[in-house]
Amino acid sequence: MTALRFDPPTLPPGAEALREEVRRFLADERAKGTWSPRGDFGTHPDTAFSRLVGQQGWIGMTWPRQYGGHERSGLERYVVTEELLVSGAPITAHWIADRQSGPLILRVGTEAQKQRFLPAIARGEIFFCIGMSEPDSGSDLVSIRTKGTKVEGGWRITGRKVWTSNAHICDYAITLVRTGPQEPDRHSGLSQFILDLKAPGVEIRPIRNLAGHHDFNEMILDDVFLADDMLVGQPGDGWKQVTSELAFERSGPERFLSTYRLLAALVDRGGTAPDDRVAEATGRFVAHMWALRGMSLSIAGMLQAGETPNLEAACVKDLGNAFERAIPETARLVAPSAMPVAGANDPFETIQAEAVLNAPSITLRGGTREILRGIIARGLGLR
Amino acid sequence: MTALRFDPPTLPPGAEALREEVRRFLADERAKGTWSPRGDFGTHPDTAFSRLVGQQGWIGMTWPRQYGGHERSGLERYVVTEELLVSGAPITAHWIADRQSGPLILRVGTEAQKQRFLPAIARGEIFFCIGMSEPDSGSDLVSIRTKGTKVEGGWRITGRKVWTSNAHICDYAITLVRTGPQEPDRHSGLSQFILDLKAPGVEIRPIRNLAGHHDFNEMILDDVFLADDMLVGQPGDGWKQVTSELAFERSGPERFLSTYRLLAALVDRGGTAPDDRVAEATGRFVAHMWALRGMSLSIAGMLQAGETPNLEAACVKDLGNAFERAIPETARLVAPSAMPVAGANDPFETIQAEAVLNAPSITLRGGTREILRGIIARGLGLR
Amino acid sequence: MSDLVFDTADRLFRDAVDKDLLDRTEAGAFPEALWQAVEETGLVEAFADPDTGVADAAAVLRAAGRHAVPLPIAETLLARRLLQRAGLDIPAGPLALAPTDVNDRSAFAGGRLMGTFYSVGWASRATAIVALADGHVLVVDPARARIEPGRNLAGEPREIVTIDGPPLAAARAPIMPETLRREGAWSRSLLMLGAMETTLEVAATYANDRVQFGRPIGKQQSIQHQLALMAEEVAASAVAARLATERLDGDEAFLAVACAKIRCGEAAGKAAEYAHQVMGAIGFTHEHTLHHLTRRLWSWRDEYGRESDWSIELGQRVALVGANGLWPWLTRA
Amino acid sequence: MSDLVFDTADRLFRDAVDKDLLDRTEAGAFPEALWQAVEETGLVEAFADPDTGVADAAAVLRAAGRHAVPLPIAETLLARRLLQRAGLDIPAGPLALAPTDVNDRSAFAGGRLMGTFYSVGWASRATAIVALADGHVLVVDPARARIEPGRNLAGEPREIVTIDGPPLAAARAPIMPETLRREGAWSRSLLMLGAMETTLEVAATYANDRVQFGRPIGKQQSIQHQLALMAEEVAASAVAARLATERLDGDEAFLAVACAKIRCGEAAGKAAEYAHQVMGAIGFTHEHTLHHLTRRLWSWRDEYGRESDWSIELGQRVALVGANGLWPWLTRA
Repeated sequence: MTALRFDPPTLPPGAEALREEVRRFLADERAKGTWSPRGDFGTHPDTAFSRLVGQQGWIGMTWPRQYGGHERSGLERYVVTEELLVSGAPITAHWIADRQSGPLILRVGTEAQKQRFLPAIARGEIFFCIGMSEPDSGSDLVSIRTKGTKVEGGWRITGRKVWTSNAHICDYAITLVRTGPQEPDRHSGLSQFILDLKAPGVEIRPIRNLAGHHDFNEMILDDVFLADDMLVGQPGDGWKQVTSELAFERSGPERFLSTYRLLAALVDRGGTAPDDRVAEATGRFVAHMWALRGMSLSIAGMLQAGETPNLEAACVKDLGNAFERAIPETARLVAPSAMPVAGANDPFETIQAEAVLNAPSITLRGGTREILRGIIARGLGLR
Repeated sequence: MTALRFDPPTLPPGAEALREEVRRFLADERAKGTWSPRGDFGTHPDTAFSRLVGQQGWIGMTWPRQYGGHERSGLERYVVTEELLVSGAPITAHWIADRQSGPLILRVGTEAQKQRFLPAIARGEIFFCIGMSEPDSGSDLVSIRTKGTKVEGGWRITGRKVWTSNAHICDYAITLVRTGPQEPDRHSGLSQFILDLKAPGVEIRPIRNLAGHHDFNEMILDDVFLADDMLVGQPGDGWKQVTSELAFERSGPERFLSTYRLLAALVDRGGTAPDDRVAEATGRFVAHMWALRGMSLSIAGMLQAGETPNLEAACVKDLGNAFERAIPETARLVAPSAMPVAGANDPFETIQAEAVLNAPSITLRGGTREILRGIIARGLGLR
Repeated sequence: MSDLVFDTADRLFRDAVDKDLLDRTEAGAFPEALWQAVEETGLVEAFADPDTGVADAAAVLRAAGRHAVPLPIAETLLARRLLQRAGLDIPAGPLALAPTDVNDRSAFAGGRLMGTFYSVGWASRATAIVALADGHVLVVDPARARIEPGRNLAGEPREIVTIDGPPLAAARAPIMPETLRREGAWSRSLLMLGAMETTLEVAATYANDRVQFGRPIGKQQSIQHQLALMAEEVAASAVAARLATERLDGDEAFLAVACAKIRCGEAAGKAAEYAHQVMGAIGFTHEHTLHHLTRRLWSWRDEYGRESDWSIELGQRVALVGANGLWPWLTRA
Repeated sequence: MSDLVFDTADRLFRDAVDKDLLDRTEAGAFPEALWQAVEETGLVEAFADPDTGVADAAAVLRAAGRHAVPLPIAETLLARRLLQRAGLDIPAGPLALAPTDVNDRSAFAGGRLMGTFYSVGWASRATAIVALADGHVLVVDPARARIEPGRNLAGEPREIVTIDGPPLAAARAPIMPETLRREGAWSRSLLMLGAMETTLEVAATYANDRVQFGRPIGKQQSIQHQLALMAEEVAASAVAARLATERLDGDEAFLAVACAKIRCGEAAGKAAEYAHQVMGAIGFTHEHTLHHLTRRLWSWRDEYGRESDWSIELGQRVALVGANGLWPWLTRA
């Protein structure tokens, strides 16, 4: 049985000063009218705001200076990220490039790719999304059908991707493509490419979500030519490259803070002398969040130390899912009903409504609970 | 997809008069000191009390008069049962004979068996238990190893049974035995016998439960001779006979009323002007119980009409499990803490403690949740 | 009788309500033709029969829930019943009903109704608004009310209606405001039941059809468990809704309706959650019909009192009845 | 340092505590030899080191929880700490500690302590009862107190102690009663963590070993899910307990201890439920060791405040801090 380990993280000196800096920035910009708080972090991309964040040096924070990064620790990045999330700032546009695409290029990209893409990402000037899922493959990546055929100087790609968040506002998509057979094993034969979303043959169609919002897209790739230098990593290594990012993807503060603003709104609605039902609910949620943040920070520290706490990350993700879903379900039951004000949007009701509608998407991010629990069970030695 | 059906039951005329009769009986006997309320119905057998219940005509109520029964409807039996359960009366001793062993003998027993056993059961004079589980077979009956070998005039039985509730106070055990090969299918080759617990070669050893109480037993059968007339039903039909009782076993009021007394104690503890937390918890539990009783009564009506609502019964059992387990978990959190009284047992605390300790046994009765949910899923057409 | 009513309504709605109609209605259109059909079939008169009226109306509501019918069926049914009991003429067409919310305030004095109602269904589309205020049933012309737009999570019109003026008609109220609230809660229980039934069918079908890792996801034990749990919730809701229907005009209407709204409301949230869990991303798209059902479940469980509101109220009554009186109360009801 | 303490304690307890010892202690015996070993190893002095004391004590408690050690380890550790802080002599042997319950009442005046404490651990076996009353730390001779027997769900002595008379020693209290209650809650969090860790190991091993329907039950997805959920609860508890340990003497001790007791207490109930669910009938028998762990979990989650008590108190503090102050508070702590 693999014991789960959550080493105490050590925040670097200056982390708290950095936190203050982020808070000041957010307050100043909000005062200027640059942004206003939104609900869930996965929606409301704002490329102009992302550029501002880049100018502060808060995109690609941990990357080498030579590629536009700032060589800060993963824990400093953690502090910035949680402050941005909790404030409800519109950071969706650069989110994927900062968390996944940039680190991928840094890890397995060519020198030319690093020089071409990383500094622009860090400045908040180019944005990435991920072309992974397909109509017939959700969590099951080996069933991917989008096909890449080797041609002179590059590849020709044909296929269909779905659920590509924010493709309509992004410049590139890291796209998973079948380039070879499933040999020597079933995970072989997949490759990752940097797909220019303006390339000929790329069509992006909106997929509206149940609330009628447009975050997802369908990407149709019709014989799109990608030059050899758009291949990321080794051909056939796609599956390995995708799965090795998972501890990062599954343990960040976004895994339990996406309904934080509803919790804050509930505290507000309860007033300074809340009834016992509101007090019990908020106290319990704070305790859960406190523990989740402790786990998540610990994982950030271990990742910074070069470890790969995959089991621990799966725990954070699965617990975080349940936590984020529980907040709107409990808040609606305990919130004292307030006299509606004609013509005015009640802040609690607005955030509550958004959280309920958004709840089903929580488990869609970063692996279904079946997969997460399977990982943990294997870690416990179940065969 | 098989739609679940819950037909409205029709209580026979006189059911409410019968209910009053039961209440009067219980009140009178309690005043006389014959009994006092106990917690969970599965514990505290009291053979003297069972005899009294038999004298009222409340054991074998639905059986033919010629076998000592009273030819009343299943819904009248339901009314008597729920009144006995809710009051906390000690009905454990005759429970299995009334619900399972008697009906089994009535359905597949020989005329001689019916005449010999049923009237005595109905009088509350002989008591049955069930010898089904074995050390290596819990829910998986086909792996049963207790072996019956045909000999002149009967069978010789050798093996080991566990979890036989109340074997130490019973007279007979309906015992499941392998008498033949698993052909034509894996469920073949099992037979049911009426085992006299005083027969030579039967040894009964207590298995104490986690609270230290003795309800369970181990039964060791060492070359026990059973005459041919102790076989119940056809040889090899054991599995079929066992599984065809399940709708009865899974839908009765005992499936959601075993922690009723804790709910009542919580109402008591909350007082006439309970705080909102207690009020919310009790209101919600009453609503759940109300729906469960409606479902259970409906099934009783359908069973009375000769139908076999197995899916519906599985729903009652699985929901009932969750309901019974939720009561102690919620009650402990919402109960206002009362000033302890030195030397006196607080009734709420006592029932609460018993319920917590007993909770793990709830799912052990009548099929694990994995089995129940599998049955329902198949009913929904999942393949 | 009620089975026949259910079959009629179910057939009508199944044929007439499709994704396109739902989307158009949500975008602001009113499905006139469907409304005409509902009136012509006599479904809005479901309460009429003195013996089977409540069961018939329940059948119409359950069918409406099954197909997410985008019309004020519940409001019209209940408003017509109220008018009939008050001895007032019943206007043709869809009717709105107020109050619906504990925060609504109104006064009727000197032949003048003043009030604000915060969540009136379809007021701007109604031929009349039927209000209960200060012991009177009042019929108000929507054209003379101030109506601010609003929608619930499902996009159904829930409008803020401000009234200040004389009603078109008035009569002594035959029922108390609690009774109206109770009937509203009952209507939502039946609507939720219907929507849950379809939700379960959609999810179970999907689980059989959708292949992942080389086999239908419905073969996974965890998916089977979620569907089984959903079926259990639907089953409990069906029985709770029936018990409330049987007792809607009886002595124990409060108990039965409270239990139905609590049980169906809790089931609605769980059924929606399990369904989305089973269906994954596809269920989260606007293109799929699932959300027309689940958004209604999320809305209806809040309307006419949340589970928690009814639970607290029921718990307070239980406390008055006392621990020893509880079981006799439940078995008498 | 604390790792070494943990290893020492873990080894000692693993070797010394078996089913037989647990059963005998529950039947009334006191495990003298084990107590001697605990004293000789210096484990009761774990708080002594000014730098690592809290972490060392946490390590001892967690190890005690892992093995369901039937001794007043937590009580003695905390009582010794209190005596030391008050500058009083520390008697050898097991110590009892009061108050533990919000209903406990006491007064110290004119050199005389009068009080009733409802749930004192191991009072009748202690060499001294250490009480905090009216701003004083008091040492009482158990022989001069009236002690009524009592046990928690796990069979651990929890006795009703009535005192009326002069203490053996007294000093000004260095801490407030809230601090003592907080340290008690912290001790139970660590004990629960340890017991949950073993519970998880026992259940996971069983799931691999137990064959049903021809294969280990651990191959079933639903069993895997329950074990995974259990592991998640243990993981969250481990972190919450560590955060409380790091802050036990800091400014934000209330926040950190409240979160630990809430989180570990909730986890304890779930872990016990999942473990019994996985293990079925065998786990319900007295013969198996599981219940020595789960009955402790059920007891400890109630001691020094239930999750709900701490949640309400924490929620009230959160309300005072306000929605805008909440995040700064959490990140400062």
